[in-house]
Amino acid sequence: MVLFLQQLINGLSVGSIYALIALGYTMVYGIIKLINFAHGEIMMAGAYFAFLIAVSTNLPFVAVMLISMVLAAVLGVVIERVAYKPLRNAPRISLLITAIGMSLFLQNLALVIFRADPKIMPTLIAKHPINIGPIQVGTVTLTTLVLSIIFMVILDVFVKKTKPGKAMRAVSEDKDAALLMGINVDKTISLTFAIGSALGALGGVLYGITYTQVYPTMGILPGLKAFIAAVLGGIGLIPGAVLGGFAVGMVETISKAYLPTQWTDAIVFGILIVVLLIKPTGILGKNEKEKV
Amino acid sequence: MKKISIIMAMLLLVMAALAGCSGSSDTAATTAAGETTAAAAGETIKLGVIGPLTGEYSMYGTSVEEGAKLAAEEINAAGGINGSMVEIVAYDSKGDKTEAVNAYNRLRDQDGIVGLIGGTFSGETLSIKEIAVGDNMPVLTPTATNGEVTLNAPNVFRACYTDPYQGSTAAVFAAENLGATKAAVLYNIEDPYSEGLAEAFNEKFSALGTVTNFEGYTANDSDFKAVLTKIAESDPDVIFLPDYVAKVGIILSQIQELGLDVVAIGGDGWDGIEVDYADVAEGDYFANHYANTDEAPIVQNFISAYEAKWGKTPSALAALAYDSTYIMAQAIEKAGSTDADAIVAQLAATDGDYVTGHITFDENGDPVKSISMIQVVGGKHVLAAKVSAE
Amino acid sequence: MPLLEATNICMQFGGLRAVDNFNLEINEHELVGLIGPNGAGKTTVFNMLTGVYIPTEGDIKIDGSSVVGKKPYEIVRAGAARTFQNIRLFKDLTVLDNIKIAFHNELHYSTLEGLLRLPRYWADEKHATEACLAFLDIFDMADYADNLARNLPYGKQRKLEIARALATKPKILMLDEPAAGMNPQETKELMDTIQLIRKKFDIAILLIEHDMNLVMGICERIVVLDYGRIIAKGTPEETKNNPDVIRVYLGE
Amino acid sequence: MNRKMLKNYIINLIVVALIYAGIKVLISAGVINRYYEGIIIFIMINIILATSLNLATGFLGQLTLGHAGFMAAGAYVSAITAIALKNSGMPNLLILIISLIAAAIVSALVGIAIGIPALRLRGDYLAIITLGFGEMIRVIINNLRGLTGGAQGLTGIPRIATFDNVFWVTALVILVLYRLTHSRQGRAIVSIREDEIAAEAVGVKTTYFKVLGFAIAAGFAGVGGGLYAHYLAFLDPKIFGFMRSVEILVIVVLGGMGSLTGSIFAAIILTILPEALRSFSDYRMLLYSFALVLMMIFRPIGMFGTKEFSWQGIYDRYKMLRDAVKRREKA
Repeated sequence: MVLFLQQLINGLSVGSIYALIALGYTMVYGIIKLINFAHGEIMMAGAYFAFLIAVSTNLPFVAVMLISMVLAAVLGVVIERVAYKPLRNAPRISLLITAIGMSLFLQNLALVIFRADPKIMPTLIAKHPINIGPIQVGTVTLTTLVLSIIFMVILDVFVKKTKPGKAMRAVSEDKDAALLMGINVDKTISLTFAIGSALGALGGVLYGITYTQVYPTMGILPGLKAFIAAVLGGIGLIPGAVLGGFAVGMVETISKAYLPTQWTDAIVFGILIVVLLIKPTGILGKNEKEKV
Repeated sequence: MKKISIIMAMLLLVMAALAGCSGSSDTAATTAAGETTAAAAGETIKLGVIGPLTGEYSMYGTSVEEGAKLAAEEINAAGGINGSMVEIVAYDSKGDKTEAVNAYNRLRDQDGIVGLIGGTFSGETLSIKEIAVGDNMPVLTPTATNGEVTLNAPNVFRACYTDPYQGSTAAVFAAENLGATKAAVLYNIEDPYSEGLAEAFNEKFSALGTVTNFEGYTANDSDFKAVLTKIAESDPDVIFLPDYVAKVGIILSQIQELGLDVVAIGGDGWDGIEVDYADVAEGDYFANHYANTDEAPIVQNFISAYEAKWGKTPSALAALAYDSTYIMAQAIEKAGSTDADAIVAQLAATDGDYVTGHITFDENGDPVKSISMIQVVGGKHVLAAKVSAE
Repeated sequence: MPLLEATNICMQFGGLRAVDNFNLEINEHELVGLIGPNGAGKTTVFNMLTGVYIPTEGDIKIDGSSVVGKKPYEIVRAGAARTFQNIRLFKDLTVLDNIKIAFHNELHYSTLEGLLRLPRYWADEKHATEACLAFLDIFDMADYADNLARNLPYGKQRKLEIARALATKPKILMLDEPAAGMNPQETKELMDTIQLIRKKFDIAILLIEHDMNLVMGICERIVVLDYGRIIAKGTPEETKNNPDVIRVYLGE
Repeated sequence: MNRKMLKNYIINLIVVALIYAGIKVLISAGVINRYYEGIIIFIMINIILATSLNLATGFLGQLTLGHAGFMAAGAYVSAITAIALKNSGMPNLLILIISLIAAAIVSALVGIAIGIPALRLRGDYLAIITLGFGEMIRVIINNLRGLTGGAQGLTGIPRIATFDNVFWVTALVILVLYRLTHSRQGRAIVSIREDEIAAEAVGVKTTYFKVLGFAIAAGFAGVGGGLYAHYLAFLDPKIFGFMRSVEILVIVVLGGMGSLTGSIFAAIILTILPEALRSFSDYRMLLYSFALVLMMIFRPIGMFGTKEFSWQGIYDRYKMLRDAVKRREKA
């Protein structure tokens, strides 16, 4: 039982990072119906920003985190403006290929600038185990979990209560109608990219600290898993991304704990395929038909 | 107008990237051809090097290239091979098999190499092997440890010991020198090196004690907390982690974070672990080709020459490439010609002391030598024992 | 036996009953109009009849056999073809290829025969090309055969879409607001086309329109839909004077 | 067969024979050494992979990100078959043919198994599922150690792919794909790309043709993989990573989605370019990705769009130009 609880905590910590990254996927998909393949690379960029700031200054963890998030938000908006906006009325397949191209571009840019060998993330959070009853939780794990939840709550309030948040929901519901209602669609889309990228960068910073390393390809796998999480929960839905993120983290941890570990990825993909076949819109998704 | 501004923005990004890297790396410029030839007196003897010089694994290929070039420079300074200068021609495989084959074909047909120091990885060496056997090209790979590399290939030799040999030696060391009775194994199923070591360790240690866990992970995994929590339950004395530094560093950090009380053992992939992970690897052991704290003059001379030329401490791969280049050059010298059969015969007869130990080849072309077990103490290598699996 | 028979079909979207107990019979060679204000559920009915939606209740029969739950392409084979409110052509293909694709089921050579270019391939393709050109000729479009569909003017695109539906050799043709977005000139041309179809092809037509005047002129029978229910049925004359219809169209 | 088509066929046949003879002569004259020959073989393998992906992505309109996975399935099946037949005394050519057929069949079956569930979903989901499949097949190969050699790789594969047989297999694949796309089945496939709902509404069995197109694409990817295995004589799962799928996709996009000849030209360019620019290899993927994004923004249809290159077309264009010049002179 203690072992199981311990594994549950492990799962929550992995899951919270996936959830943060999944939020970016889901928000972007919700608003422009694009799988932003470059999102994993934004997460990677966020981790590099944090690394660069941490080695060149003595700023505390919170400052490093916030600056990295802001920089990543700018990067996200620039990508949207440069690569995606010109294609807003192009076929979906063109947009998707652009996103893949953008993802590879950022990855290789990092490879050329920083080289392939992993950079060691400075210890921004003092690492020591904390005992909660019989269970041991690392400080990093705890920080990750708490920060993720704080930002998810902030996001939820933002989207539901503020005017720009409501505009975001309106644009994702119907772009043309939103335009007619006087909402600045371009600005709203940029805002969505900014928020999604900032959250992705937070995921990247936490990922870098948890696993001690920052490297150009670090965004691929968490990016993919987070995307699966977003689809699993119901892409386009903010609660879906959170649910999906924690679900994927749990499934992964539990399968690693009780099954041969090398099958974990196959199991996660297997679950995705099964869910898509049974309910293509994901766990929380509503069924909708293409208009004829 | 808008489109033009987009082009400009993207061009700027690319240029920034190019500028950023021209400062940080000078390898790209030197990959096209070796420039070690001091004075090309008469005919130069060209030796090929193949390895990942760019991309994700570039540090390994670059080490091999640098070790080989250092050796070539020294040989040329001492008068070359029977008066001919040696030139190292290094091509990039990018860690890709297709590229490795193209590079080999090019070395053979365009550059006319006499012998090959390579490939760097087992995979690329295996993809070249069949073609090289057909060509009867003298091949001495410094670092390809896969068992298959030298099988049924009379012209293929290697300077490093094989994966199975290293894995079982580590098992013997764990049981006999450390007195461990319970061991766990955690390895990368996607990596032939890691898998080879893990299997051999598992087999050998099962005869000497109990293997409590035999767990695999995939190359991109970075969360090991779940599996480490599982391993902690069976409370092993040692954990065998046959992977490269980057991954081992992550695992060791998580072992520390979870507070596991276990001694870690690794293979030569750990070489260089003291640079970034001295604290988490403190007290752990790994197998290596040589100890850089070894007092033997040949070792210390190599280290200082390498540091002088390349401005960094040599890795074990560099040492192996350095040795391989010497072995190949000596074989050509003794053969007295660039005839492949004569060189292969002389390679087989190799018997001498090198940086990575005393080397002779067995009937397969594998080196017969003992393994140095290194302990990480205070961020330094300490030779713990020289072990052989027999 | 009617050609098409819908009995008590309903469509429920979550809590919304978009179509409620809809009944319709169409006999051979009949031209029926389905009218109603925007949002009355006309297109939903259409989508049920053509297999895009599966009705939550009720039965649809074509030529006496039920087609509920069948895929759209199976319903095409059963003899019902349609056009779309927002024209859906294969835009980057030629006019001829658009027709040829609809002619698909008239060609019988297998994949292997096609790959080996056996005699049946040549015979079928030759027949298809000739038949499709002849078909285009009926609609005065043979001259456009090699043009890309996207390059046709709007009216011609609509015509091509109708021709393409007819190329599947249907027993009943369903037109979804064919006059939508057309100027009076184009609308008139459309009327001529519909008359032409009635003359040259022995088929029934179901026409959706929200513009009542347009339907009145050509339809034999009219069904009026509002809020998913049928509020009136009968000849144009009868429906025109039906108080419910007047209320719906003119407001109270 | 009308005369224009016949003429085109004959021209193409002569061109193919000329290319073959030309390369053969250059090889025997020593102008093309084995280094160049190796590159030519890789070009042809890339042509097979790109044209087959083009069928799925360009003609059928379904973005596939796991083409390397089908290639892997074919490569392993072909290699294992050939290893089993190695000592049977059969001539090499026969072994190659049997292995490649086995590879094509198994890869196509894998394609069907993936396609039936995945093709029911919308386009972007297909991309993700095929991506996932491409990753999964590597995990599976790694775990089927007894059969595939796992991460250690598969050795002992007979090296029986030569310039001659790779050339003719490539020609055959192109011929089959060309004929397929110019038949009723091909039209049905293209109609799905153009408008799936309309295709269904004119009686095209969309699910069937989607799976058909997908299976044929997978089958030919398997053939490409098989040739790769028989040229390299060594396989390991890392060869078939996501980057391989992307490289093939870049070829297709550059050449033009829906143009077989476009894929052929792009495969030639993108195989030679990195060899010619060896010293820039650090920047290769950077430039590739850059080119991909630029292509999508400025010329999303690629070099050829959906058009095919033809000698007749060049001649027609020349004639048009000549007539125009003549008319001008007269005026």
